[in-house]
Amino acid sequence: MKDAATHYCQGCGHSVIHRLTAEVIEELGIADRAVGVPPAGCAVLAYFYFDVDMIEAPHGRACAVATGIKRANPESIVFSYQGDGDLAAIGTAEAVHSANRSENITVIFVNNAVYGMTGGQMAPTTLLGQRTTTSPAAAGREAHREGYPIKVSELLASLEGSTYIERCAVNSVRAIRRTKKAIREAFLTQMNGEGFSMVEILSPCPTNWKMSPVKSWKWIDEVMTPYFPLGVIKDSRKGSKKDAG
Amino acid sequence: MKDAATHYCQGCGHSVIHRLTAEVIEELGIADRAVGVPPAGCAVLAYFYFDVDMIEAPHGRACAVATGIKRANPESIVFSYQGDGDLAAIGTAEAVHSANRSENITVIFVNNAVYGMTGGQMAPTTLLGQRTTTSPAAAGREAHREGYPIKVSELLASLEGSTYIERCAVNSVRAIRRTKKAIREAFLTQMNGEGFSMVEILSPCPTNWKMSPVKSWKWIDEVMTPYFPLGVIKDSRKGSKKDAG
Amino acid sequence: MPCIVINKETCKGCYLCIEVCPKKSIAIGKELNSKGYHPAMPVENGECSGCESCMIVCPELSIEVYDEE
Amino acid sequence: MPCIVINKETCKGCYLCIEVCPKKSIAIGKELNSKGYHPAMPVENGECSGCESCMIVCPELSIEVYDEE
Amino acid sequence: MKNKEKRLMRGSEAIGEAAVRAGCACYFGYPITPQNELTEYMARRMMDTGRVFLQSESEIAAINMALGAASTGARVMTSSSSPGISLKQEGISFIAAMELPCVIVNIVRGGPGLGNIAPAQSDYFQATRGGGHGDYRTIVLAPASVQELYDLTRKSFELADEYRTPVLVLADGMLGQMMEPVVFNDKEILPEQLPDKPWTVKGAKDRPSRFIRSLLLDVDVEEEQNWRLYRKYQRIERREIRHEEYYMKGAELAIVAYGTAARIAKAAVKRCVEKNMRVGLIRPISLWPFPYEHIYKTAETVKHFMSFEMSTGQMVEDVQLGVKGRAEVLMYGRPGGVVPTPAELFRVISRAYNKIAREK
Amino acid sequence: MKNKEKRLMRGSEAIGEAAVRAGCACYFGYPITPQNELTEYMARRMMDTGRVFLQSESEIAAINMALGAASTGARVMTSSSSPGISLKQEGISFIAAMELPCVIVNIVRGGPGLGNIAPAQSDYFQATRGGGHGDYRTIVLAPASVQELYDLTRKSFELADEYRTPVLVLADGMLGQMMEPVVFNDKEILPEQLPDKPWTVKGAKDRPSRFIRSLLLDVDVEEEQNWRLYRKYQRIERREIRHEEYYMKGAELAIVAYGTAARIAKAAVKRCVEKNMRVGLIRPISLWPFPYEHIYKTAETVKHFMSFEMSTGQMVEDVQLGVKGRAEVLMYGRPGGVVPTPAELFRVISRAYNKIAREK
Amino acid sequence: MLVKTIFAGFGGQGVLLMGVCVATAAMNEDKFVTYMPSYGAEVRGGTANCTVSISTDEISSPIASSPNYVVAMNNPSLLRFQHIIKPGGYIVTNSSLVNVELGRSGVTQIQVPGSDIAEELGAMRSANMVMLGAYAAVSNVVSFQSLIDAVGEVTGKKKKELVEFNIKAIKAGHDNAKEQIKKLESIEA
Amino acid sequence: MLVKTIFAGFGGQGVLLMGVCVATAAMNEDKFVTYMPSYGAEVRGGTANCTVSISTDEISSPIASSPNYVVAMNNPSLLRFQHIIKPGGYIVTNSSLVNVELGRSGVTQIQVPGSDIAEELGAMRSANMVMLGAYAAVSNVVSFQSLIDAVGEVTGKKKKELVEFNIKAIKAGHDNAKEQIKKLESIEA
Ligand SMILES: Cc1ncc(C[n+]2csc(CCOP(=O)(O)OP(=O)(O)O)c2C)c(N)n1
Ligand SMILES: Cc1ncc(C[n+]2csc(CCOP(=O)(O)OP(=O)(O)O)c2C)c(N)n1
Ligand code: SF4
Ligand code: SF4
Ligand code: SF4
Ligand code: SF4
Ligand code: SF4
Ligand code: SF4
Ligand SMILES: [Mg+2]
Ligand SMILES: [Mg+2]
Repeated sequence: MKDAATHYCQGCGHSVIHRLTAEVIEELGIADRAVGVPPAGCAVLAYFYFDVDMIEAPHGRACAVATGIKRANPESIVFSYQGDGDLAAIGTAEAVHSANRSENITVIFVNNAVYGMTGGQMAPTTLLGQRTTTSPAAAGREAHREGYPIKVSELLASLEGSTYIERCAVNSVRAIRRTKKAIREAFLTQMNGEGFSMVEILSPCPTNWKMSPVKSWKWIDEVMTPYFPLGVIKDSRKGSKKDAG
Repeated sequence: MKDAATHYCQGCGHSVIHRLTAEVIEELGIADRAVGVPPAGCAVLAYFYFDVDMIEAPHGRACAVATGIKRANPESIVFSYQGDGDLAAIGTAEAVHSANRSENITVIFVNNAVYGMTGGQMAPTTLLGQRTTTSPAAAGREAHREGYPIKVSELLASLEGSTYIERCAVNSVRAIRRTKKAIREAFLTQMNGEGFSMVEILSPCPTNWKMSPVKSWKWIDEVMTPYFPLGVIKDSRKGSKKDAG
Repeated sequence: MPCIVINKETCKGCYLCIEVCPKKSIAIGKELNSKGYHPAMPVENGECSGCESCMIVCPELSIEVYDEE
Repeated sequence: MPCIVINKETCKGCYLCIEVCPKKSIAIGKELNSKGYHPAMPVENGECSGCESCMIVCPELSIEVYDEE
Repeated sequence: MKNKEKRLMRGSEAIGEAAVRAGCACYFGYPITPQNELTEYMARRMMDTGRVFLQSESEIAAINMALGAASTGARVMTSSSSPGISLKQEGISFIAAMELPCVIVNIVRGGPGLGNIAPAQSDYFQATRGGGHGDYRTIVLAPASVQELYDLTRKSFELADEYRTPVLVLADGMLGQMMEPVVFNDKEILPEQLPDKPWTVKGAKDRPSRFIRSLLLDVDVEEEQNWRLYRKYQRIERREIRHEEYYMKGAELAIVAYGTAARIAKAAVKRCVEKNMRVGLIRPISLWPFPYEHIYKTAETVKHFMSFEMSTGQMVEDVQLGVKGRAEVLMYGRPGGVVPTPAELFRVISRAYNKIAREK
Repeated sequence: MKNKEKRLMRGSEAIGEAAVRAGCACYFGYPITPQNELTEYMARRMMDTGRVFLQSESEIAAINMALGAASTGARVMTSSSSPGISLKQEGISFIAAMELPCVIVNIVRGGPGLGNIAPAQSDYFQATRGGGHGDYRTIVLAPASVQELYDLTRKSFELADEYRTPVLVLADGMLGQMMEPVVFNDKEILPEQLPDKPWTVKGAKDRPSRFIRSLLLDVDVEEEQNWRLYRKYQRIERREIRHEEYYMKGAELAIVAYGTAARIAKAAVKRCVEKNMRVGLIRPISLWPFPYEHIYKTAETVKHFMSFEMSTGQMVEDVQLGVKGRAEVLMYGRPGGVVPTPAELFRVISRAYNKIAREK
Repeated sequence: MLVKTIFAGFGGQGVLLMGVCVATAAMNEDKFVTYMPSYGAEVRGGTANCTVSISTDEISSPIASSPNYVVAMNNPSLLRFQHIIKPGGYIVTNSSLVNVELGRSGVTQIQVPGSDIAEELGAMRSANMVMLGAYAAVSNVVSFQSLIDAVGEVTGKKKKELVEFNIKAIKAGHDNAKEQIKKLESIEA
Repeated sequence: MLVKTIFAGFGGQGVLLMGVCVATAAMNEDKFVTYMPSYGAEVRGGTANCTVSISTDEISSPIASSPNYVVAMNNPSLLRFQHIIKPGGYIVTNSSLVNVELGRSGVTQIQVPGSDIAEELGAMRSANMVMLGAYAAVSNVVSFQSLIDAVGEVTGKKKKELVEFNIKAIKAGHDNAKEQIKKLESIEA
C-alpha cells in the first residue's frame, strides 16, 4: 500500500479489502510482477493506494483488460478489482467468458449490494426488499419487477473453466482473516497456472445502506450471508489444494 | 409460416425449428399477439418466413429488444430466436439478465456449435476438439486456449429468475416431436405469466460442419448430446406443470 | 395406400427423408432441379405406411403425405 | 502491557475498532479532527490484551498495536 | 409569470418531468454520473404513474430495450453520460435505420476516457456527426436553461414521432444539476391519449403481419433506403433549425456558443455591449440541423466569428462550414470540465475585438 | 518488379500479413462479414508464429483486450466492420485518452443498422470525427489497393507507437476480398526485436510502480491533458498528412475521392483526360489528418471540386472546410453498398464539366 | 444586481436545503435565480456545498468563482472558500463549530453560534435554519417573510409544529446577525 | 487493354480456383490484375463466382458490370450472367451440365463438355481445369504456358501427379475450344 489516505467513506469495506490484497501480494513476493486493473466504481482510484503497476479499465471491462495483459505478458500476475455493478451488470459477458476460458487471472469481487460510486442505485446483487434510489418502492427490490440478486460466485462456478472461487466477508475479525486467506489462495491458483480464480467479498457500504459501519456489519450477517452463503464455492485445482479449506 | 422458400442450406436445422415454432404459435392461437425478434445470425431473415410481427435486433441484443417490447406491451407474446454466437457470446449479459429478471419472454436458442452466418468460426458452444476457422489447430478447440463449450441452459437455469428451460435436438423424428412439445411448454409458460422460458435446440449446420445432413444428425447424437444432455433442465412453474415431462 | 408427394423445386436434397423412411420408400432423384439439387423422390411401388416421418424431418416443407382412404 | 496508538488524523470514526475490542479499551474521542470526525481513542487505563483485532478491522490503517515487553 | 405556475426544478428533473408530461411510457437507463438524478427521478415518477422504468444491465441493453419498446409505438426515453452514450452508438444507428422514434439524453462529462464528471461540450462531433456507423443523422437539441431542458425535451418527443428518428438532448452536468424556476407552458399528455402509430409491431391482429428491420442485403434497396433517409434529413434541415440571437444587430464580432457556454457568452457579450463593443451572440439551439444558412447570411456583414466551446474545438467546424470563407473564424475553448467565467470570456473577446479594430 | 517478389494476395490477408511482419504480438477479434477473412488469417498465422490470437466474446471485449495488451507495450491489432466498430467507440476513446498505441481495422459495410455487407464509405464521420466521447482524434488511413493495405497497415503500427495513439485503417469489403499482387518492400520485425517502451505496466520490477489511466477528476488536470492531446494532434496534422494527385496539373475540376471510390475515380478521370477534359483527382490517403491545406491551395486556381463518395456525403464537409469558400464543391454519392462504375462516374463528371464550361 | 452565495458544511448539516430555501424565496420574489449543488464524487468524504445566484437579470453561470457571500457551517468550509470571496463580501460562520481564524482581509465575518442557538431552541439539527436567518439578515437579497414562506414551501407545510419551529430558528439567527451588523455599522459610522 | 472475366458455377466446382489461377498467370506476366470473389451471404445457397480483371494499366474496379468473358459451369450461371456480357464478348459453357439455351445475341458461345472430358481423363472433379484450358484458348489473355505454371504454383507443386493431370486436363479443354474457334473463324471468314 502506498502511504495515502483513502477517499473511502467511514467504515467502507474497500479500504480493508485493499489492505488484505496488498498484504497478500507483498507476502507472496509478487509485487514486482503484479498488474492490477481497477474498475469504474468506488475503487476507481485504487492506483493511488496499491503500490503495484495498474491500469484503469472502462466500466465493466476489467476482465477483458486483464485478459489482454495476461495473454500479452504471461509472466505478470494480473488481478482485477471490481464492484458488483461493474462485474455483475455491465461486465457480465466479460466475467463469464474470462471464467469460461479459464483465463489465468484473479478477480477480487467486492459485493456491496449497491452501486456505491454513483450514489446508491440498485445493483445486480441488491437483495430483495432492499430499497435503493432505483428500486424506490416501499417494498424495495421486488423479483417480479427487478429480478433476483445474482449469486455471481455460483454462476461462475457453474462454468467448467473457473478454478477457484470463494465467497468471504469483511465484517468481523475472523471473516477478515478468512478473506485474506482466500485472496492468497486465489493468487496462488494463478501463480500455479491453474486458471481463473475469484474471491467474492461481502463488503459494507455504510453510506448507501444508510447505516452506521457497525450496523452494516450486522446487516451483512443478518441479511446478506443468508442469501450469499460464505465458503469455498468451487475448487478444482489439481496441485495446490492443500493450502485451502 | 409464409409461403416462401428459405435461404437455409440443405439440411439446416433452422428450417425445421422455424416450422415447429410457427406450428406452436398457430396451435396456441397466439399468432395475432406474437412478436418475434430474430438475431443477427443465419436466422436474420426469419421475418420472411414467420407470418407474425417481427423486429430485428442488433447482434446479441434480442433479449433486450424482447424485454423492451414485452414491458411496453405486456399483452403481446414475445419470443426471441437466437443462435449460439448471438446469445452465448456477445449477448451473454442480455441473456443472463433477462433470465434473472424473469422477463416474461420465450427464447428459442439454436445451438449449432458454430457461427453459421459468418462462415464457421468458433462459437461459445463449439465442442472441444472441433476445428473451426478460428480454432484452426489440428486439435481443434482446446480448453486451455479457447475455453470450454458453454452449457447455456445450465448457466441460465442456475439463475433464480429462469422458469422453464429445456434442451432438445432436431436430429430424429422423435427429437423433433419432443422439440415441438418443449417450444409449446415455453410459450405456455409465458402465456401463464410465469416468466423466462427458453428452449435450447441442438441443430445441424452441415455447411460449416462440413458434413452431409445425415452425418450431421449422427454427429449431434455422438458428439453433441454427450456434452449437452437433452431434457428439461429447469421447470419451476407453479401452475402449468402438468403439460411438461 | 398412403403415398407422399415431394415438391421437386423446393427440395434441397438433404436426404434426411430417405434416412428416416422406415419403408425405404424414398430415393435420390436423377434430375437436377433449378437450384442444382437432385431432389428426393418416392420410389416407384414403394410401400409407404403414411407414418409422416419424412414430412416431419423435411426442413423445406417439401413433402406432403396423403393417406388416401 | 500491550497498548495501541490511533492516528487521529486518518481515523474516520467508523468505531468498528470499538465494536471488536474484547477489552472495551477503545472509546469515541471528544475532539474533531480536521476532516470533521471524532476519532476513536484508547480508553485511559484500558486493559488492552494486544489481540490486534482493532488493527485488523480498521479500514484506515489508523491503529498500531505495540506489545511492549 | 404568475408565482404559482413557477417551480424551482433541478435540470435533470425538468427533463424527467417533461418526459412524463409528454406521455413517455417507458424509460430504460443505467447509472452514470452526472445523470443519475434523471434515472432516479424516472424511477420514482414512472413507478408512481404506473409506467415502465427499468434499470438495465448496461447502456447497450438500455438502448436496445428502448428500440424494442419504441417498436410498439410507446414514447420512450433513455439517458446516459458520455462513455455510456459511446456504448449506445450501435443501437442509435439501428434506431435511425429502422426509423423508430426515441429520445436520448446525454449529460456530457469531461472526456475522453473516464475523464471526469464536470460539465463539458466535447461530445459535439459524436452527437452531430453520428458516432455510429452508416449515413444517418440524429436531431440534436442543446438547451441552455432548466426551462429549456423542459421545453426541448418535450419537443424532442414530438420531433421523434414526427420524423420517426432518434432525437438527442445534449446537456451537461451543470445544466443537469442546477435548479431554476420552470413554468409548464403545455398540457400533460397521458400515454394512452397518444394517437396510434400505423407502423408498430404489436401482434398482427386484424391485419397482415409486418416487420421492422435494417438489414437490406440488396444494395439497390439499401441505397434507396439511404436516399429516403437523406431526403428526410433534408426535410428536417429545412424545417427544424432553431437558434437565438443576442445583440447581433450591428455586431462586428459574432460569438457562437450553445448550452452552458452560451449562458456564459451572454453575460460576456452583455458586458461588451455595455462597453460599447459591437459584439453579439448566435446561439444554435438545434446543433443538427445547424443554422448554416443563418451564419452564412450573417457573414455577409459580420466578418469575424468566434466559436466558444467547452472543448478543444468541435462546433468551430460547423461555424466554418457556415461562413464558407466569408469571414474569419476564431475559436476559444476550455476543455476537460472547466466552466469558464464571463469575466474570462470578456477578456478574450476584448482582446480579439481590439485586434480586429486595430487591423481595420 | 521481379516476379518472385510478387504475391497474389487477398486484401484482408495483406492486412494480416503486414501486421505479422510489423511484429504484432496480439490480435483480438470477433467475427463479422466482410472482415472474417482477416480474423481467420490471424487465427492461423498467430498460431503458427506462437503469438496471441483470441476470438473474444464481443467487439467490446476485443477492444478492451487490445487496451490491456497495449499497456504491456505489445503491438496489438483488432478489426471489425461497421456495427462492430460502433461498439468499440467507448474503448477507442479510452485508448486515445490513455495514449496507448493500437491498430484498428474497419472493413466498412453498408449501413446504418445491420445494412448489408457490400462495400461502403459511410463510416467516414465516425472514423474522422471520433465516434466516441471527448476531445480526441484517431489517425485514419485509407488504402486503395491491396499493396496499400499492406503498406499502410504496416505504417499504422509505426504511427501508433510513435504518437501513442489509436490508428484506424479504413477499407471496405471490396478491398478486403479482392486479390492483387503485393510486393513486400520492408523487413520483417519480430515482436521481441521491438524496442522497450518506457511507459508500460508489466510489473514494477526495479522501478517505482506506475499506472495508466484516463480518470482525471481535477478539471485543471483534465484540461491540461486535453491540451496535451490537442498539441499532439496538431503535431500529427503537421507531419502525417498523406495524399496523392492524379492529372491535377491544369485541372479545372478536381475530383476528391479515397479508397475504392478513388480507384473508380482514377479510371473516370483518365477517360476525361483522354477526351481532353481538364479533370484531375486528389486522393486523400490520410483521412485524418485531412489535406485541408493542399485543397485550399489548389482552390486558388481550381474553382470546382467534386467529392465522390460511396455514401450520401460525408467527406464533402472536409472538402468544403478545405476550400473555405474559394471554390464550388459538388458531391456525387452512391450509398448503401453500390459500387459505381467508372463509366457512370465519367458521365456524371462530364455533365458537371460541361455545365461549368457553359457557365464560364 | 447579481448576488452569489455559497452554503457549505458537512453532509448532514442541511446546507443544500438552505440553498433551496433561499432560491425558492428569490423565485417567489420574481427574481432570476439559480441553485447549483456540488455533485458526484466530490460529495464523498462528507462535505457538501451549493451555490445560489440571485439577480434582476438573466444569470449566466450558476457557479461562483468569487461569491459575494459564504455561509460556512464548519471549519473545512471556511478554509476552502474564504479566499475566493469577493472583496467587500461577507462570510457568515457557524461559530459553534468554526473555530479557525479567518485567513484573509477585505471581507466581513459574521459569527453566529448557529448550533448553540439551535440547541437552546431544542433542536440541534436546526442549526441550518438559524444560519439561514442570519444569512438573510446579512445579505438582504430576499426578504425575511419570503424566506419564511419558502422554508414552509420546501419543507412541506403539513407538519405545522416543524414550520413554526423553523420560523423561530430563522428569527433567532436573523436577530443575532442583525445585532452584530448594527454594531459593525456603528463602528464604521 | 482491360479484360474482365467472370467464372461461375456451383460451390463445389472450383470456380474460385480457376480465377486465382488465371490471376496468378497474369501477375506472372507482369500485367495488372485483380481477382474478386463473391462473398458473404451471397455465397449461401451453393453458388459461387469470381471476377478476374487483367489489364496493361491500373485497374479501377475489380467488379465486372459488363464482363468480356463468362465461364459458366452450370445452368444458373448462364442464366444469371448471360445478359451482362459485353456485346462481342464470349461465354464459355460447360456443356456437360449447361443445357439451357443462351438467351441473347451479340455474344459467342463456346460449348465445352468439361465434366465429360474430365471424366474421360479419370477425374470428374477436374472439370474446372478443362474449362480453364478452354477459357485460355478463347480469350488469349494469358499464355497457355503461364497458365500451366500458375496452376502448378497455386495448387502446390508437391503432388506431381496432380500437376501433370491438371496439365492434361487444361490441354484437353484448350484443344477442344481451339477446334471450335477454328470452325467459327472459318465460318466467319
Ligand atoms: C460505461 C459506463 N457506464 C456507467 C459508468 C458509471 N459508473 C461508474 S462506477 C459505476 C458502478 C459502481 O458500482 P459497483 O461496480 O458496484 O462499485 P462500488 O462503487 O459499489 O464499489 C457506474 C455505473 C461508467 N463510468 N461508465
Ligand atoms: C455487432 C455485430 N457483430 C458481429 C456481427 C456479425 N455476425 C452476424 S451473425 C453472427 C454470428 C452468427 O452465429 P450464431 O449466432 O451462432 O447464429 P447461426 O448463424 O449459427 O445460426 C455474427 C458474428 C454483427 N452483425 N454485428
Ligand atoms: S459509497 Fe459505499 S462503497 Fe463507496 S466509498 Fe462510500 S461506503 Fe465505500
Ligand atoms: S450456414 Fe449452417 S446454420 Fe447457416 S443456413 Fe447453412 S447450415 Fe444453416
Ligand atoms: S427431406 Fe425434404 S429437402 Fe431433404 S431431401 Fe427430402 S424432400 Fe428434399
Ligand atoms: S410417410 Fe413414412 S413411410 Fe411414407 S415415405 Fe414418408 S417416411 Fe416413408
Ligand atoms: S489490540 Fe485488542 S484489546 Fe487491544 S485495543 Fe485492540 S482490540 Fe482492544
Ligand atoms: S476502526 Fe480505525 S477508522 Fe474506525 S474508528 Fe477505529 S481507528 Fe478510526
Ligand atoms: Mg457495488
Ligand atoms: Mg450458431
